[in-house]
Amino acid sequence: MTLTAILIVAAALFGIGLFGALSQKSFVMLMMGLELMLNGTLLATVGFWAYSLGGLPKGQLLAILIMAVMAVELAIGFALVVAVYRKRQADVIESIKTLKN
Amino acid sequence: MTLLTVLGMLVFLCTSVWLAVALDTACRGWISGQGADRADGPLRTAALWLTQQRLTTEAPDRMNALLSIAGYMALALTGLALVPLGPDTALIALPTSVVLWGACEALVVVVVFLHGWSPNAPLAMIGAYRYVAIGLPIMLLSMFVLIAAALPAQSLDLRDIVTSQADVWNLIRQPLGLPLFLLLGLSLTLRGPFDYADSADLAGGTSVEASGPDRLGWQIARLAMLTEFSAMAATVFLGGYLGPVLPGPLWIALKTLLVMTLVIGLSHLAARMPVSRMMSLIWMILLPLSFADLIWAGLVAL
Amino acid sequence: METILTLAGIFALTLVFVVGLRAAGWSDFAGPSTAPQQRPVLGGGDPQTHAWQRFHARYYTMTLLFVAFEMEMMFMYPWAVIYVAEGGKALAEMGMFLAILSVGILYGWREGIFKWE
Amino acid sequence: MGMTWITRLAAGARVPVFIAMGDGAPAAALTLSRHPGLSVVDTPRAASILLVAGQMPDALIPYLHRLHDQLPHPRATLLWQSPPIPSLPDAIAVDADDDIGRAVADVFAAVLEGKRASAPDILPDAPPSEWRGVGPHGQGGKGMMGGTPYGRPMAMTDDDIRDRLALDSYTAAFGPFLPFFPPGLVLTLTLQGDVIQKVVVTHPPFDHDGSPLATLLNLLGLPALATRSLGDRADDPVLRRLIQLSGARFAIPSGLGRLPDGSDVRTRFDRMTGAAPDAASQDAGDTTLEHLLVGLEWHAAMLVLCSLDPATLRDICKNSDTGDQDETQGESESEMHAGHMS
Amino acid sequence: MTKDILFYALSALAIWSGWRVFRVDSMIRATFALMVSFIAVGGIALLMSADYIGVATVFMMAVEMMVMGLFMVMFMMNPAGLNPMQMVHQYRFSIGAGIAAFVGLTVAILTTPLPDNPLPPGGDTLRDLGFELLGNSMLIFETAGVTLLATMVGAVVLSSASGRFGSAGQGSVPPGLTAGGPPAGRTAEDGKGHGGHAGHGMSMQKKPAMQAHDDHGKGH
Repeated sequence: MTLTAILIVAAALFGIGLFGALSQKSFVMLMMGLELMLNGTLLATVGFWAYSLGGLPKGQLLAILIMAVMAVELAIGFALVVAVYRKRQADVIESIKTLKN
Repeated sequence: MTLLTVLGMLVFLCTSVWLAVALDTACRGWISGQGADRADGPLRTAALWLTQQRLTTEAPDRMNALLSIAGYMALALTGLALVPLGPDTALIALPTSVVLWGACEALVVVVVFLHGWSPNAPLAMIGAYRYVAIGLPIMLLSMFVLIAAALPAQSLDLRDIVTSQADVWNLIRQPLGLPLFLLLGLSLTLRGPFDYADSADLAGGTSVEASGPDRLGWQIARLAMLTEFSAMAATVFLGGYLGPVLPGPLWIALKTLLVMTLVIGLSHLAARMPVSRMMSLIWMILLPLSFADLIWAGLVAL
Repeated sequence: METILTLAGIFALTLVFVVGLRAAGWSDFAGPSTAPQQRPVLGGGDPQTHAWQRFHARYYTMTLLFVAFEMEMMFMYPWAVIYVAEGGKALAEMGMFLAILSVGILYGWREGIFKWE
Repeated sequence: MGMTWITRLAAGARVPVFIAMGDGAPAAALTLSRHPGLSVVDTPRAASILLVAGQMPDALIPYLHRLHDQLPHPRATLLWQSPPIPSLPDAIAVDADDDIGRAVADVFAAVLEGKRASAPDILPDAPPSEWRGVGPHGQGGKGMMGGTPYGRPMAMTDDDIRDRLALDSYTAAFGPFLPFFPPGLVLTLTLQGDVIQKVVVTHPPFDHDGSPLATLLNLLGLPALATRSLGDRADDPVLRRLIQLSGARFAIPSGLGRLPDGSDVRTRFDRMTGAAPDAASQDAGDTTLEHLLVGLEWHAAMLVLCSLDPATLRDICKNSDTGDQDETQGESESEMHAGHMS
Repeated sequence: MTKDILFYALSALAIWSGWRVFRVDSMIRATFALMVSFIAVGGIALLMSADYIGVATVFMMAVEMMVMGLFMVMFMMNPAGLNPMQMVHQYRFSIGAGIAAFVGLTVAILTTPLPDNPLPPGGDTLRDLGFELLGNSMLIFETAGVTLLATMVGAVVLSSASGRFGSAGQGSVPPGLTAGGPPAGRTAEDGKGHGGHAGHGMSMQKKPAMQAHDDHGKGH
């Protein structure tokens, strides 16, 4: 268990998340991709904190902020989904593009 | 030593599950004026469920049906493993055990939801969704109450929380704490006024489709959760293993049974209200009360 | 490390227990369910569709509020540990933090999100 | 098959009974939950014995069949004060003056010991509709929502009356054998989430008094008090005190299920518990179930349904949409149903 | 040694369940697969003696994924995956991007010299974090409070049915499939005309919208 191994796992999670975020048509599935990318980021942050920052408290704070970002993303994202669904009765990304009219 | 502890806890768990059923039927029999069941009643009902056929529904989610029962039980056991039995005896010794227990609470909402989701049946689904509406906000109460208990201990470790009660129990320090915490317990164990998952107006809610061994597993898990919750309440509010003369583990066992009796009695004597009304009640009345509890505890701790 | 091993052990134990309950062969009737047995319980009625659907959870706005509000716990746990050491300053800080978030709850209440939509 | 130690143990358990209330069920059927040897269960999944109490009208026989098959094996059916039902040849008849507890326990022991065969299914073992079809996975249709996967179509979106968020609706016949439904009542409900959007009375309730207070207390999560209320002591001061303590009155939202005579669920509950003087009779006026139930969440709707006294409920059902009054809707409803079943 | 085995097991679990998120049909399974991935990461953090962050990840993510599950079921067609699901676009490109990101990051990790300054043993990391919150990073802490308030208000405004600007129901008339055509997806009333085929009529109504999805789905 080394920092390199941890970062590679984090990169794998990030890569899968990126694939999901790009490939999914549904807005809610896209958010899952984003969450998975943040998951990888979280792992990398904790890894750096434990192995190369000597337990700097700011590292932990950053991890908490990543989780806060996830919470905000989730709340606002789903509120948007609800708003769009009310207008369009659909949740796919294409329908947001035409929201203007 | 660890093995001995594990065995002791499993024996205690079995006994208290039995006792919980006995207390429950006795309480019900006493209130209904019908008289108690025989002492071996629970065992015989369990045997009957084991001999019954296990039914499945149309296109069920088999994996989640299994995982929800096992998961609910596992969460109960995890909570029990966190309870300190002596100054340095806890199966899971973690400096952040209060947070871990919070995680268990959060996962209870997930497994109960899955239990209602997996059979693909309407009444079970309604039960599952209702439980989420109550199970999520009521978690906030317990978080504030537990944080208030952590203030004087200056630690999130349950072992420190017990030692901080050497002079005075948290029951006295934060008088609102235990009542609020018991409400959470009713919700975690799916009982009485907080029985939104398995309620009678849904013919059994999330467990309406459970039959045979699955019904047995779910009931055991519920009772294990009741034991676990009572042990946790005894640890946080009643000084855990602390007590004169008797050895520590015996004290915690006795206190656990005391809290258990309280929870069971409460569950038979309080009425359940429609879920939307309860949701408003939690957010608008109980949550401010838990704020008040935290501030009270904060002022006392200074 | 011990924590993770213990947790894994507990989960394995309960999984084995539940699978054991199902597979112990104590029942003479352990066969698969027939189609009429599989029908969901509706007191004799029969549904037109599957129960799995785009389920209208009436409290969806509350859950969003909850997710944001619950985030504050992450800050509160470390706060609780140093509360006694920091004293009044800590109380004031957290009081302010909670007051800010309570405004959100009050706003939600005013908009009626704790009712069934 | 035979007596293993575990069946011997199981044979001594309280017998789990599911009661199917028919027309003119014996009065004792209502207080069966007070019987020490029986436990009256909420769902057929937990029962070993199906007890048909009273006469079952022909219209409800198909419902009885579906219920019968939902019990897990080993199972048996008893007909209590009911004429024989041809489609249930194995059912055991019990007379009015027989000791029902004894009869149930005997049948239970016999089935468990293997002396009596567990009752076989009545309905054929086939999915509700044919579904091996067009799709690449045999789901019977194209696309994500098409066809009848596993024998049933998927729910479709419908307008929502409460917050206009058009999500899926779920339509099904509920009852007559739900433990909290007035005996005999079958409602075809359309739900969105747990809110009722549409009510059609498929079968009216029997002319049968039931035990509304016990049902209401059960709905309020007070099963022990419900059993107590079934006791023979007419005016039980302890019961009254305990109901007061439980906060049952507060648990019922005020203004719920208001009738033209001004009474709501709470006042009707007060009358039942004796906290308020009994009104001569409720006046339903031209209230329909639609008025009372549509837009309510499930628990509240059930409270309204069970708070009505049986005569009033029957009047209301007469006023309400019974499926064939509204010609087009009834037809499309039943044909749609048939279409899925065939 | 045990620690290494645990680390590899948890990593495998995190990656596998992360991958399952996009491969399962049932939305509930997808959501809770993601939760398992988070729990595994929390476990790894616990192995690195991040006692607080590790456990708190499990705590927060269990709740968030529960909420996510509710919304997934609300807004996805066929939420339980009764029919096979494939709602993807630009599939090949996405796979390429995912792999490229992974390879790129891995190469960067392997070639960059990482500072080696491990966590000193025996420190109380939770207390450190607490002092940081009330000391140097107080501004971050209070800013987070305001941000969360803004999130709460924003979420309520966007998703609530009855806002100050009138009922959101006014906006819920679905658009026509063709310009100025009849609203799509309104099946209840339309379905009646189809009589005996009402059930199938509903799926016919839905078809144009679904066809579009299918066309995109074929890309995979």
